[in-house]
Amino acid sequence: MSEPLIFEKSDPGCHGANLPRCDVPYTDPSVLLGADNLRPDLPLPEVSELEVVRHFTRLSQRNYAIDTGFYPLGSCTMKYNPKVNERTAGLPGFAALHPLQPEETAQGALAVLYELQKMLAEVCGMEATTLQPAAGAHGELLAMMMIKAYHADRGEAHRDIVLIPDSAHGTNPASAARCGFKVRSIPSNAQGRTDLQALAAALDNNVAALMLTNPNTVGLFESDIVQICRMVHEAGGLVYCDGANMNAMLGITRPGDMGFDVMHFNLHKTFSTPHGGGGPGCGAVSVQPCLEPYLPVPIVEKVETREQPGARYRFNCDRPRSIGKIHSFYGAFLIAVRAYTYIRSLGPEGLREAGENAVINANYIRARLADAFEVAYGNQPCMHEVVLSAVRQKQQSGVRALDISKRLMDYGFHPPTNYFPLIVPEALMIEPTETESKQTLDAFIEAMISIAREAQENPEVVKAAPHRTVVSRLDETAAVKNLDLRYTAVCEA
Amino acid sequence: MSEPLIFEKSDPGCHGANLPRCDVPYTDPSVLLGADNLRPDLPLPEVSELEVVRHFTRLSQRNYAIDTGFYPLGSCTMKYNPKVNERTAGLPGFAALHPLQPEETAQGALAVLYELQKMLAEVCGMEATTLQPAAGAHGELLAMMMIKAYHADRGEAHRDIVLIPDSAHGTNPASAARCGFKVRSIPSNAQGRTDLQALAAALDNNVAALMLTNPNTVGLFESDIVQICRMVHEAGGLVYCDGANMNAMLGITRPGDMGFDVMHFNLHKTFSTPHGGGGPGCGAVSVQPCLEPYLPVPIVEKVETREQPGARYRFNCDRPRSIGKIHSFYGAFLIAVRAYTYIRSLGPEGLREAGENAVINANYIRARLADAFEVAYGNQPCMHEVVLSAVRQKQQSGVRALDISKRLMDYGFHPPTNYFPLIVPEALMIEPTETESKQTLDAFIEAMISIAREAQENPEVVKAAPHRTVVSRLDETAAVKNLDLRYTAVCEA
Amino acid sequence: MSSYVSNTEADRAEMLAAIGVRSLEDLLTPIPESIRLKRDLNLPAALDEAAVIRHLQSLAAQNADLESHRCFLGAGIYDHFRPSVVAYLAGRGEFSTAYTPYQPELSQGMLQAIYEYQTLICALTGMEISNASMYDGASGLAEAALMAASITERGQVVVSQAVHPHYRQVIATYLNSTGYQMVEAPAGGGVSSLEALRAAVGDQTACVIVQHPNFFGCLEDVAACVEIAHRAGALAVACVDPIALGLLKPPGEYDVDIVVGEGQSLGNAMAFGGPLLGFFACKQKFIRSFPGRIVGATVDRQGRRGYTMTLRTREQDIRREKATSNICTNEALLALAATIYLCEMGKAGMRQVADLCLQKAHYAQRRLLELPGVSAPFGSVPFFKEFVVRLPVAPETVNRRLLPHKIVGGLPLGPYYPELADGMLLCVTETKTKEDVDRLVDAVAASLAEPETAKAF
Amino acid sequence: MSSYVSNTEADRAEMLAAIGVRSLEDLLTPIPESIRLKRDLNLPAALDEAAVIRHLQSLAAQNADLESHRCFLGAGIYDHFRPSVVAYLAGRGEFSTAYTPYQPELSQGMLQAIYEYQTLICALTGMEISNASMYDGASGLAEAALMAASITERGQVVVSQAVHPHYRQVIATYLNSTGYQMVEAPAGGGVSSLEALRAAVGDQTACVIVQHPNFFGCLEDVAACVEIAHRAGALAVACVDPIALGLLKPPGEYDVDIVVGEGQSLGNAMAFGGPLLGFFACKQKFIRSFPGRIVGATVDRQGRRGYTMTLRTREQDIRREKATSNICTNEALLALAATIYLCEMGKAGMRQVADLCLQKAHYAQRRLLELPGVSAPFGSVPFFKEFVVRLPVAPETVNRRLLPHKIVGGLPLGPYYPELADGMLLCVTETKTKEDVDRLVDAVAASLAEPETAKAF
Ligand SMILES: Cc1ncc(COP(=O)(O)O)c(C=O)c1O
Ligand SMILES: Cc1ncc(COP(=O)(O)O)c(C=O)c1O
Repeated sequence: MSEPLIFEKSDPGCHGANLPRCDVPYTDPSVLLGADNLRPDLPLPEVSELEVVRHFTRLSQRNYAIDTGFYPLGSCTMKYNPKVNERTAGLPGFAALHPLQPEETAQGALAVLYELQKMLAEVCGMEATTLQPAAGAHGELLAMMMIKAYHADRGEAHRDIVLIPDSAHGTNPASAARCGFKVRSIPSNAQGRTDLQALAAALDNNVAALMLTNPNTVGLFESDIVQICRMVHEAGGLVYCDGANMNAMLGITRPGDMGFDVMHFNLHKTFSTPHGGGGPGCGAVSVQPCLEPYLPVPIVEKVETREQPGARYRFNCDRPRSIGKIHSFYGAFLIAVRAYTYIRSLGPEGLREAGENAVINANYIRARLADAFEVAYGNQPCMHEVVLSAVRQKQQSGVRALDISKRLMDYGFHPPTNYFPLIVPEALMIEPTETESKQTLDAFIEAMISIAREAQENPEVVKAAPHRTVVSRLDETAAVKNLDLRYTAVCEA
Repeated sequence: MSEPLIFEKSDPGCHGANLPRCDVPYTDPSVLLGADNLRPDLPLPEVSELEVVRHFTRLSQRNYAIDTGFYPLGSCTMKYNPKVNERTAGLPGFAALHPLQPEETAQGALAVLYELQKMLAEVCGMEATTLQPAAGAHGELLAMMMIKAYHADRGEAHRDIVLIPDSAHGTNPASAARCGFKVRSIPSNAQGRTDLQALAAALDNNVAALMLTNPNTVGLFESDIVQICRMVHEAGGLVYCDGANMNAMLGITRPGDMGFDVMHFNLHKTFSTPHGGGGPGCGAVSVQPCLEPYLPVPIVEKVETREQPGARYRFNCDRPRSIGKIHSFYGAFLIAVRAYTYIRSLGPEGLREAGENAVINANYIRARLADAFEVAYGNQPCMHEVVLSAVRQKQQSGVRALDISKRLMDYGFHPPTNYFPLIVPEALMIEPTETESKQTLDAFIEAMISIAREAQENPEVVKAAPHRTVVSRLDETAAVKNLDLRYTAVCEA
Repeated sequence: MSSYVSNTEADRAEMLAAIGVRSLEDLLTPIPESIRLKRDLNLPAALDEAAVIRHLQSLAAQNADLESHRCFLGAGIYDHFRPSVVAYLAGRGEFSTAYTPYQPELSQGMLQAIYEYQTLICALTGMEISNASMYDGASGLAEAALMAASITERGQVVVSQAVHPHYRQVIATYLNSTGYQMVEAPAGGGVSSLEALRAAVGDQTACVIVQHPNFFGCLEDVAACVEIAHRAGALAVACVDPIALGLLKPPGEYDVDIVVGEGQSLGNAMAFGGPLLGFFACKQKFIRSFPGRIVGATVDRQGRRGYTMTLRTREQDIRREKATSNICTNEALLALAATIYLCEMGKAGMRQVADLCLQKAHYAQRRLLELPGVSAPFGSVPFFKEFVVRLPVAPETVNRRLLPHKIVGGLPLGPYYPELADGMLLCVTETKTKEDVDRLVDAVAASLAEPETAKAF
Repeated sequence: MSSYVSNTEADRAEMLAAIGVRSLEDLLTPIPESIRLKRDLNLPAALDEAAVIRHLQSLAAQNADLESHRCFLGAGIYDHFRPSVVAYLAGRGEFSTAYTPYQPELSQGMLQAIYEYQTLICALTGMEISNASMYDGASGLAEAALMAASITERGQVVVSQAVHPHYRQVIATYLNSTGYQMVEAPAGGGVSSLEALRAAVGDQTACVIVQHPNFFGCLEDVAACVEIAHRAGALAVACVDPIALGLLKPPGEYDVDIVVGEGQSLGNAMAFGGPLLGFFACKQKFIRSFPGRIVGATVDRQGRRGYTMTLRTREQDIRREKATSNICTNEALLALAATIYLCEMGKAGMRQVADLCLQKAHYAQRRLLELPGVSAPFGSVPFFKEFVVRLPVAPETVNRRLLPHKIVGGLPLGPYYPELADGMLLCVTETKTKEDVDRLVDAVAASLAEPETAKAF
C-alpha cells in the first residue's frame, strides 16, 4: 500500500505538538520585530500527532536496513550497529549538553573526545587525531588542506598535483579538486593494485600527495604499500590513506606502520555507528607528527598539574599553524560517543576478531561464487570485500549488474554496490562484514547462484526485477528530465 | 517473506549477550548447590545479537497496530497512545525502582499512585480507588470479592446471585463465577438496553449484585440507569459498572452520580496506555464509601502532620476489613505513570473533549454506514461506538461479519470486533475513538461501502479474504485439532 | 487543545451535519439531565508536553533508583541486567500499540513471538505446555490453586510458609472468596518442613505449593514435596525463579504438575512492582483446565505456517461463566520482552547469569558473616541468589544507615516472620560487582558500629 | 567474545575449508610480514554491556546537562523542546541502520521523508530548491561561498562580522585552501554595517553573506544587503535560524540567492555540538551548481509515484574531480528528525514556538536591564531570541557564580569581539518558563552583588 505525502494529509486547523502558553507579558510580534519583518503565511502541514506517528512508522517500514536484513553494500561496512551505542549516546549527560558550556561543566564529554582521539591514533599507528570532520569526504578535504599548508610552510606551494588510482572512490578526486589540487589518475595493474611503474612515472616535484585506499576498492591489500609510500616520500610528497576499508585491518596491520602520513576513518563504517540512511557520520583524521601542527582547532588535551592532581581535559585553540576550523563546533560528538562505546565493548581482542572475521566472511563468498560469476582480478584472496563482475551474464543474456542487484531484492537481500570500482566492468562489490552468520551468507550465496541460473534460463525475470518491492524499478531518467524536487502544492497554497 | 522461528536460526556455540566475567572467587555450582540440583542441559536458542534484532524487527513488521493504521476494534478504545507517556514511564526514577524500598526513598512513586487514585475517583464520582488490579477482568474479580465480603459482613452471605445482561462482556460472568457466584442473565429489550421488567423479576434477596456496562456493549447509554440502580439497591444488592466504555463519558457523566457502587477502569483503554499486543493493563477499581473498607491492601495515603509539614505519602496495610491482596505488589505502576501523564496532559477540558469527539466520530460512522449495513437496534444516537450487523449480507450472499472483517484488511484497516455483543447477529462493533481524523473515517467508510458492494457483486472475493496480508486466512479449526503449542525440536534436542 | 483529537472545528461541523444533528447535545440526549456533569472535572489544568515531562521528572527524582543507588532487595523483584536490545525491540510501536491478536492475519508478529515464548518457557521449566502469560507470579499461583481444585475436585490447598508471604496472601484472597481453604505448612531452618507438609495434606488436598528457590533463597527438596503431594492424590505446584533455572534442574524433571513463576527478571523493569509477568506451565494432560490465552501453530489457505490463539473455548468470551479463568488482557508485552531476553541470553548466557548470581551471592554472604554479630540462621542450606542474615542491630536501622552510602539494603523479615525480627533477606545478582559487594559489607560494618540513636528501632 | 561476531569456531572451520585454506593466516599473505602488528592494540580491555553502560553513565554524570541545569547559551546551538515523537520515530532501526538510498526500491521510506524535508525547507525559507542536507551550518555556508564563486566565476567573498565567528572561521578555512579570498565587513550597533558592505563589494565579489537574525540575535536589513550584493553582480547568501522563520519573512521574499542554516533546532539534540544539520536551499536556476544529494519524485514501471536520488551527475561518485561538491555521507537522519519535528509542529506550532522565544527573550532582556550596571549595547535594535547585555562584572565571573544555582549562563563575547569584553550573549527559548527567567535574573543580581575574589576575572 502506498503512503501519501504528509502534505496530502494536512487538514487546516489541525495540530500535533502540545506547546506551552505564554507565561510572560505578551507584546505583539509586529511591535517587537516590525511588521515588515514578519511573514504573512507559513505553508506547513497541519496534522495531528497520531498522523505524524503513523506516517513515519509506515515510511520506516518502506526502508530496508541492517536491522531488517543482510546489507552487503561494498565499501560501506554495514555491520551490526549495537543498540547499546544508542543507549549511551542518548544519555542526557551527552545529548543535552551545549558545546559552549564552561569546560569544567563538560569534563565527561571532553574525556570521551580525548580518549577516542587517542584510541584511533593507536588503531592506525599514528600520532594524533581530530574528530572534527563530519564524514569521510570531509576528512579527505581536511587532509588535503593540511597537506597544502604543509608544503606551503616548506616553501613548496607549487606542489599542486594529487595522484589518485583509477580505482579510487569519487570523493578522493572531488576532495582534492575542492582544495585546488589538480588530480592525476594512476592506473591499476593486472593484479588490481597500484601500478608501480605508472606511479614512478607520475612522481615529480609537483606532486603534493598520493591518495590511496588500502585495502583498495577491489578488496585487495596493496602488498607494495611500503615501497609505494617510500617512493612518494622520496619525491617529496605525502601519502594519504582513505581508511574506508579499515575494518579489514583492525588489529592486524596499521596504516601508520605502512608509511602513510595521514588517514581518515569512517566511524560510521568501521566503528559500528549507524549510517542513518545517509548520515550522520564522523570522518576522524589521524596524522603522523609532520602534520600534527596543522590539525584544526580545537584539539582536546589532557592536563595533570601538580597543583591540581587528577586529570582535567580542555580545548586548545592556540595552535598557530592550524589550518583553522571545518565544523561549527567539535564534530559529531554523539557519533564519537557511539564509537567510543564500541571500542570499549570490544577491546583489542574484539577488534582483531572483527577484522579477521570480516576477511573470512568475504573470502567465503568469493570462494562460493567464483564459479557463477567472474571474480575481478582473478580468484585471489581478498580482504573484507570481494568484487564480482557480471560481464559473463551481460554477454550471454544482456543481464547487467544492476539487474542482478534488483533481482536480489526479490530474494530479500540488499544488493551489493554496483558499478564501483569503475575499473571493474559490471561490478558487484560485496562486503559481508564480520557480524553476519554463515547461515545468512549461505542464503545469500544461494540467491546469487539462483539468479545466475535465472540469467541464463529466464533473463527477462531478472531484467524486469524487482517484483516484490513496494515500488518496481524506478525511472531515474524521468526523475532528471521532469525534475520534481518538492511538493509544490504546499508552498503555493 | 516468512520469518523462521528463532529456534530454526540457532547455531550451537553462538551467543548474543555480552555478560561480565566472574570477579569474585569462583566455586563450582555443584559444590554450592549440590550436583543433584543442577540441570544437565539448557535447550535455549543460540544466536547472535544481530539475529535477535533482525528477528524481532521483522516480527514487529508483521503486526498491525495503532501506530500503523486505523484500529476500530469495538470495546477496546484503540486511541492514540502518546509517546510522551513512554518517555515518562521510562524514567529510571520510576522504572528502576524496587517495590520494597523504604517509603522515604520512593515518595515520588507513591505520589503518582496517590494522585492517580484520587483523579480516577473524581472522574467516576466515587470515594476511593485501588490500582492493584492488573486488568479489567482482575478488577471485576476484585469487585466481586468485595461485594461478597460486604454482604457477609452484613449477615447476608446467602446472597449468591449476580445478574448480568446478555449483552455483557464474557469477563463479567467469568469473574462472578470465579468468585463463587451464580450468574443469571438479564435480557436486553428492543432498544438494546436492560429490560427493566426482566430485571425486576430477577431481583430478590439472593441477589448480590448487578454487573452492568454503561454505555453498554451495543454502544448505547443505559438511559434508565438511575432507576436500575435504585431497583437493585432496594432489593439489597449492589451495582457494578463495567467501565470499559468510560471513554464515552469522560467529563460528561459519572457512574458514581448514576448510582453505581463500584466500577473498574481500563487504563489501557480510556487512559491511553498501550495495550501491548495483549497487555499489560491496569483495571483500577473505584468504590463508594460502602465498599471502601474492603479495598485490597496496601492503599496509598497522604499524611501531613504538624510536626512534619509538607505532604508525605505512605502505604497503609492496616485495614482489618480489606479482602487482602490480589497482586504481588501494588499493581501495574508503570501503567499508572502513563495514565497519570495522560490525565495531566489533558486536564479536565481535554478529557471532556476526548469523550465528546469519541461520540461524534462513532455517530458519524453510524450515519454514513446506515444504508450499507443494518445498525443494531435501529439507527439511534450511539455513544462512543456503533454496532453494525452483516445479517443482510449473510442472507443475500452468504458473506458473514468475519468475511467483511478479513476483507477490510485488504483495504489496510484493522477489522472491528466480530460477533460481540452476542445479542447482535453478525456483529461488527466499531469504535473509532476521538483521536482519528475525519479523513481516516471517510477512508474507512468508503472501504466498508465498497465491501458491501463487493458482497453483492463479487462475494467470493470477500469470502476468500484476506488477499494482501502476510498469511491468508488461517485454519483455526486445524489449530485446535492438531494442537501445536510449542516448537518441539528445541526441547527434545 | 491537548486531547490528541484529530478533528478541527470545521471537521466537526461537517460531521454533525452528516449525522443530521445540530450539535453534540443532540447526540447526548440518551443521558438524563439529572446525571449530567454540570461542571468541569476537578482535576489539575492541562500541562503542555514539556511541562508534563518536567513534572514527572521532578517526581521521579524523589526516588532512590538504580542509577543513584545500589539495591540489594530481592523478594520477588530482581535487579537483573536488561540488555539494550530488549527495551528497544519490545518498545516498537507495532508491538506495543496492538491489541490482543484476535485477528491473526494482522498479528503474526506478536503471535509468533508468543509461540516462541511458550516454547522457551517449556524449555526452561521442562514442562509440556505454557500459556501466553498471567498477571503476575502471585495471581498465577492463585490460578494454579484454583485449577488444581477444579481438576481434583478437592477444596483444600496446602502452601508452605517458605512461599513468598505476598503470594500466600494473594492465594488466600482468591481462595477465601470461593469457599476453598488454604492451609499453611510451617517451614523450619530456611526450608519447607516435609513433616509439616505430610501432616497438612489429606484426601481433600487439591495441591501442594512450594517455591524453589524459596522466599529465603534456599533450595527445597522438590522431589520430596512432589512425592508428598502425589501420595495424597494432590497435584504438585512449584513456583520458580526463571533465572535460577539457568542452573537448577527444571521442575518438569521432578514430575511437578503445574509450574508458575514471576517473569519480571527476564528482561523486564523492576518498575516499583508492576507491570509483572506471570508465567504458567503444566502437563499436557491438564490442557482443558488450563487458564489464559494460548497460541498455536496452524496453516493458512496456501498451507503456509501461521500462528493463532487457540483452544479459545476454554476462555471467558466464549465459555463465559464456565471458563477456566476470567483472564482477558494479560501481559503480552512483558512476555515478548522475556522472549527477546531469553534469545539474547541464549543457552550460554542464561547459564552464565545464573552462575554469576550464585557466585556473587555466596561471596556477599561469606563477607557479611565475617562481621561481628552477623550470623546465618539457616546454617549451610544451599541457596541461590538470596540469603538471610541475622543482624545485631535492627535491620530497619541498618537500612536507614545504608542510605547515605547510596545503598538500598535488604528486606527486614520481622513484618513477615516475627521469629526473624533480626533477619534481613539480601539479594545479590550479576549486576553487582565485587566492589559493590565490598562497599555493602563496609557500609553494613559501619552501620553496626554506629551507636544507636533515640530514633533508631 | 564481544565482537558481535555471528560465527562460531565450527562455522569458521567449515568456511576456511570451503575457501580452500588451512587457516586465516593463508588469507592474510598479501600483507607483508614487516607491517603486521605483532602485538595487541594498546587499548583498554573489553567491557561487558553492563559495565560499558556504567562507565559511560559515570562520564555523562560529570557534565552539567539540561536535566540538572537551565542553560541560557545559544550562539548556534539551541535548547528547543523536542517532542517525544521525534526521537522515537527517527530512532527506528529501519531509518537509522540504512545506508544512503542508492537502491531506491528498498529505500522509499527515507527517500520520501527527504523529499518531504526538501519541501518543508523550501516552505520555511521561501526558496525553490533544497538539497538533502549538508554537514552543518558552518560548512554549508562555506559550500555556498564556493558555489557562488563557481557560478559568478569571481574569487572574493564578503562576510559580515555579525555572522557567527565560527562560521566565518570555517568559511575562511575553506576559501584559504582554494585561493579564494574572504573579506570581513565590520558590524556596528549589533548589525551589519551597510556602508562597510558597500565598501567591501566589488567586481570580484562572488557573494555577500549575512546572518539573520545575526550572531547577536538582531535582525538585519536583509533587503538592503541583498541589494548591495546584486548591484555588484554578486549573489546574496543568507544564513538563517529556522525557528525564527516561524515569524520572520522568509529569505526568498528578499530575493536571496542561497539560503543556509543550522537545522539542529528542528528536533535534534544539542549534543555538545554534533552531529548537526546543515540545510541548504537556493533558486532553481542554480541547480546545476548545487552541492549535495537531492531527492526527486518519479514513477515506477507501473506508473506509481516513487522517489529517488536525482541529478547524480553533479556528484563526486560520477563527476569525480568535476563534482559540485565532495559530499557523500550527509546528515540524513537529522534531516528526518527535522521533518518529523516540522510536521509535529505544523503551521500553528512553528509560529507558536517562534513567538514564545520572542516573548521570553524580551521579558528576560527587560528584567536583566533593570539590574544596576546592566546595559543594552545595541539600544532598541529588534532581536529575536538572543540578545547582548553589558555587565558590570566580567561575564566569565558571572557564569562561574551562576553554576551553583544550576544555571549555565550566556556566552562571554570577549574572545570573539574584544570591544564587547563585558558583553554576554544570552538565549531564551520556549523551554524556559517565567520562573526560570526570574531565577536567572535573581542569580545574576546575586552574582553582580558578590564581592570579587582573588580568582575572579
Ligand atoms: C572508499 C571510500 N572512500 C570515501 C568514502 C566517503 O566517505 P563518506 O561517505 O563518509 O564521506 C566512502 C564512502 O562511501 C568510501 O567507500
Ligand atoms: C466491556 C468489557 N469488559 C471487560 C473487559 C475486560 O477487560 P480486560 O481485558 O482489561 O481484562 C473488556 C475488554 O475487552 C471489555 O471490552
